[in-house]
Amino acid sequence: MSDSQAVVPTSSHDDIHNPALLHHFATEEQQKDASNLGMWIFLATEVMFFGGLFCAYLIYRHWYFGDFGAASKSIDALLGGINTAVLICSSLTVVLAIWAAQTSRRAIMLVMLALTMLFGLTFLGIKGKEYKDKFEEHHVPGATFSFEKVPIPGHPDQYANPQHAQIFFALYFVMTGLHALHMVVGLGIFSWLFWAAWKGRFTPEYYTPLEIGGLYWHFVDIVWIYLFPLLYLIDRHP
Amino acid sequence: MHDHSKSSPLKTYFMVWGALLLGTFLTYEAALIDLGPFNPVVALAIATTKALLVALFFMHLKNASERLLKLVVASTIFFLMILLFLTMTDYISRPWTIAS
Amino acid sequence: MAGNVDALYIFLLILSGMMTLLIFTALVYFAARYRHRKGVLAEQIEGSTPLELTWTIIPLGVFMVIFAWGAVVYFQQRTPPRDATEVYVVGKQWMWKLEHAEGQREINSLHVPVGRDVKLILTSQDVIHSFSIPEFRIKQDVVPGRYTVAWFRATKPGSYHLFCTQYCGTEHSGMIGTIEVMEPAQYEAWMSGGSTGPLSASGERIFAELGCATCHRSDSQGRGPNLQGMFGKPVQLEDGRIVTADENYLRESILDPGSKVVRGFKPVMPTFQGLVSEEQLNALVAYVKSLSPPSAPGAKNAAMSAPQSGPGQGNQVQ
Amino acid sequence: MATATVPAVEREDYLNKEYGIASWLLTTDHKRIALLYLISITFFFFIGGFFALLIRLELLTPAGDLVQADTYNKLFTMHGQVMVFFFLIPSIPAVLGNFLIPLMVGAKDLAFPRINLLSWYIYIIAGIMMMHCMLTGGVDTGWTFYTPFSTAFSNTKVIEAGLAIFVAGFSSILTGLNFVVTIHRMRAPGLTWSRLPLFVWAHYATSIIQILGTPVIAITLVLVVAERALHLGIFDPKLGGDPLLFQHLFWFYSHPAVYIMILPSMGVVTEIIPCFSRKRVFGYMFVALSSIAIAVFGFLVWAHHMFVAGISVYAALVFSILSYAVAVPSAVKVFNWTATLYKGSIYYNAPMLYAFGFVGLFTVGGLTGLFLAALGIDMHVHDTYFIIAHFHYIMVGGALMGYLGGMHFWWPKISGRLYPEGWARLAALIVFIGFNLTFFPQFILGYLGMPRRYWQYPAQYQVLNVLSTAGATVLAVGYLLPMMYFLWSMRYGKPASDNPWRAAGLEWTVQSPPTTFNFPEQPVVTWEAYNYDEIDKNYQEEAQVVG
Repeated sequence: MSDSQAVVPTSSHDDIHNPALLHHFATEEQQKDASNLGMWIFLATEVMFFGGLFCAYLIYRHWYFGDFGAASKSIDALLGGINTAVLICSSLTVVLAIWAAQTSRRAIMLVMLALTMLFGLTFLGIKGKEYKDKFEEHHVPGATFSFEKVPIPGHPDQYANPQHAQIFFALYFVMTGLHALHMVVGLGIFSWLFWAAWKGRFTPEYYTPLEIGGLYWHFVDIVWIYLFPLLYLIDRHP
Repeated sequence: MHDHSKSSPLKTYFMVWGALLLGTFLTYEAALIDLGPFNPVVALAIATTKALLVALFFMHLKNASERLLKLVVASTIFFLMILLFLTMTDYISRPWTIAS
Repeated sequence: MAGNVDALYIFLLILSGMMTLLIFTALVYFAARYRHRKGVLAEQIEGSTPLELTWTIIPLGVFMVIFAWGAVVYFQQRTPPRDATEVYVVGKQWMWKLEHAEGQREINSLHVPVGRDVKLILTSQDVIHSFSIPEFRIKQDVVPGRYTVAWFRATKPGSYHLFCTQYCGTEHSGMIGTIEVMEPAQYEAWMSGGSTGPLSASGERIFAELGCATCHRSDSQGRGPNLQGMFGKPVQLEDGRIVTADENYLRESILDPGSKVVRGFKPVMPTFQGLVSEEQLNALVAYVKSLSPPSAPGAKNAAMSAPQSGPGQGNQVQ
Repeated sequence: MATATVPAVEREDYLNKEYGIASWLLTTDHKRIALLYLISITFFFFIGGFFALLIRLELLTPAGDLVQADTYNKLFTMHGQVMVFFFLIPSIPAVLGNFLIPLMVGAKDLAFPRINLLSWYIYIIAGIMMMHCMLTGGVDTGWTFYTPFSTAFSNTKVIEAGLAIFVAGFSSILTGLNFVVTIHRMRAPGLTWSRLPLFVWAHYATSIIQILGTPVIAITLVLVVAERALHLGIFDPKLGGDPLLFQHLFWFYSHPAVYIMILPSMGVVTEIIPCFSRKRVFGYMFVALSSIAIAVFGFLVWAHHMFVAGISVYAALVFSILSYAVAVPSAVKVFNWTATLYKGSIYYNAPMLYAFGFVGLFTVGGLTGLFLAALGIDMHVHDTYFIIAHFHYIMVGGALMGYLGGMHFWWPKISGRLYPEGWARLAALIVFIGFNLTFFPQFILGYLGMPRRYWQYPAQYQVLNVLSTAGATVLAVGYLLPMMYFLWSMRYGKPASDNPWRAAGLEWTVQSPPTTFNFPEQPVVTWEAYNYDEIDKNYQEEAQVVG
């Protein structure tokens, strides 16, 4: 595992150095690599955090495939698809924002950051509509839950077991809810980034917070890339 | 430290963006065709390629200077697989009776 | 059964006793022998790869032997003999309810004759308990919503402790009982009194009461599969899977009929979730098992030994 | 061990640099954060210890006559939760790790000092939530929160305890993250991986587990809280859920968590033994890689906690064979420690006594683990006092002994004062005797079949329980002593020189206690790890010159 060791600081302390360089780092390079590595490790914890849910989903899908298919059919896959496209576009605008920062195109950077936040809000909007539909159809687990007489896809004469369907909806709400929560946190991060960019903090030499924010946003997008097929498209074929 | 200029040209970004949208469309269409047991396999394959595209190009993993970041990602996926597959060993083998 | 667990335990005791002794004497000897003396410098030793490899490979080899021996004992503990008499055990918060196949019901005590294999079919009404008889070296968690199995053969008459070893609430330590092992003569005497007829008989009565007979008929015109002699045999399901018809399959089919529909039949059976208590469920399962005579080959590979899967639900307490 | 020159003039160091509450509560200096952690985990240690004493007193008599059944259930639950999540997991990484890793790798501070302080504040918030939960009713589900009891049948504050531990998990994640980035990115020039102290290797392995394991228990507790509040039915068999899924997800973290607790102690002992036998550690790379092997294999073995829980026979076989694989690296470590003593020049200072205690007791603890991994025996001894004795031998005999050894070994560096050697050796002896008297009888109790978590037990087990309670009181005295003489030494202890033990390692090249930025200028490492031959040669030359 050869990796960069601290470089002996050739220049003494009184040279002109970046105000954002923290005292305990030798060079900007070391600080940037450190925050990059730190972010990737944080994403590792997030992968395992969602991993526990995917494990529960995998087990119950293995046990109750038919009921999961019936419950998944009741969710609007088109909305899910649009949401995926929205998140992919937001990932693009994040990357373009970073590119703009690297090539010091301040205007484009600000526009891209604003677009990213706009896409994030549209995603939450669509998600809100989905939750509202679920609420009206009484598919929210708990007292008001009802899932009577819903046929299992491929077996028209057989009805899904409401309790197993409730487990699907429990997992659906916990997984997409946790994802939406991460999306809200992402919007918070990007509004701070927008403010910092507005203040002109980011230069082609120093744009680490943008890079870190970008990594987080892309991770949230990747989680959704997996959530979409697994939750929405379990048993859609006729 | 980095071999080539940090920002890869816009062309790559837009190509990756297009591929991702295409992937989403493919996932949606593939789900509508009855492939029997292969439906989940296809869905996961497309999702994994999309995730790799985002990770390699958008998250600049591809031109990351040293192998440490790739190692972090690889070991995370390895441990996730442990969680998923070792738990499944129990759930798959529960109905088997001892053929004594 | 206790014998071979003890044998493995003694072997391991000796092995680890030797290892502990070896390490302790090495520590004490080195500490004394190489005590700090004026002017004597320590001799630097980098390490030796062959030595490292030896004390990696040898322990691994020894561990594999212990693993194999442990696994063999485990398989014996987990494979009840086919002709064992069956006792249905229901764990409830802070008491054990036991029912012999012959119909006797007991609370926190189990009377068994000496020398006969007893197969315990365990389930719980509320939380996870654990059926443990230390003297027989057996322990099996009792999981609500599912059957798990344990078996033992008592070799010496006497009274043995029964504990609940999985924490289950306030009276967890009160959920104890005794296993009374009796001479066959005493056992027969005990058996004669207080029996409401074999469990399968009460199972038949419930089978009729709940109207199961209307669909599950002995001839094959009924809308439900014919239950004669089906216990223990593999069953072809609607979606092509082959499942062994064991206790867990019967339980799941009663409480959640839609999950494993037999091929060629429609999923019209209503769920009995909440209408059937644990005891009635045991009786129904005993009745269906009695429909396929034990000597029938089908029952042979039904050794429902491994704790079965099946996500059957517990049901509301009557 | 004569102490070298004693600093005459009052030098500036991280303790006397600034005073006042704000300088402590808003510090980003890893050394001050380590002391903040030291105070908070000692507080929780004495709370957990108090519960332990109450449990032991209750078990003096077969009948439950000291406390009610419910109170007893809450006692052992909170003893478990406080000790595991609020003392053992943070103890060495957050105190000794925080203090020493920047010093050992030659850095001014950890990679993310502000996140380090955030980790302490998260720990304190979790601590307050836990204290509130305990004072207003406590929780009686056992530290394992098994469902469906915890989600449907317990009427105690499960949600609050679950959220407290959920929050405490993030403090552990952030510490792990900080360590990995610091070890990778901020090593002094010349400090290659094969020159790193094995304490740093051990913490690298621990951090891997903290990073990859803790999130899984965080999500599991979220599911338990969600199910208890909203009756979702994920773990409730009445609604189609599977209680075993909870056990899978819980033990996926909780088994690696026991390696979080023991690996740092192994690191401490691997520093102490070479220093007090004036010798290189035997097989450096094997000991280093065995730490990583324990961290990785630790994730493969969790279901040996569930052999009798109802998992399938074949899954039990898989996990039993993997559990034996994880035992091998621990065995390699024990053999290497013993081999390090060979042909050494051994001193019997307090840290060395604790290291001896550690190696001895950890061997017994580890070997009894082999009993439990054997499927046949686990059927008999699972959930009995055999298990309690096994994990206390590893936690109290191993992790706690290592922690106390480390505290004694680095106390001159932390406080700038020497602790009283005589008292320290006495305390080590009392702890060793008290420990064995407490937990060895429990092995026998376990094999006789006494179940764990029993409020009242059959009379035949009483004699061994009385022995165990007697041992517990001796152990309690043994633990009070170090706290007293450490505090005493803060004021009256002899000032310590930079390197009172003549130990190897960058942390001993700076003054004790160190200045806030540790190194006057960036050190460059040119020597191999544990170069005690060079150190002793230089010392002898100096002795002749001074002589």
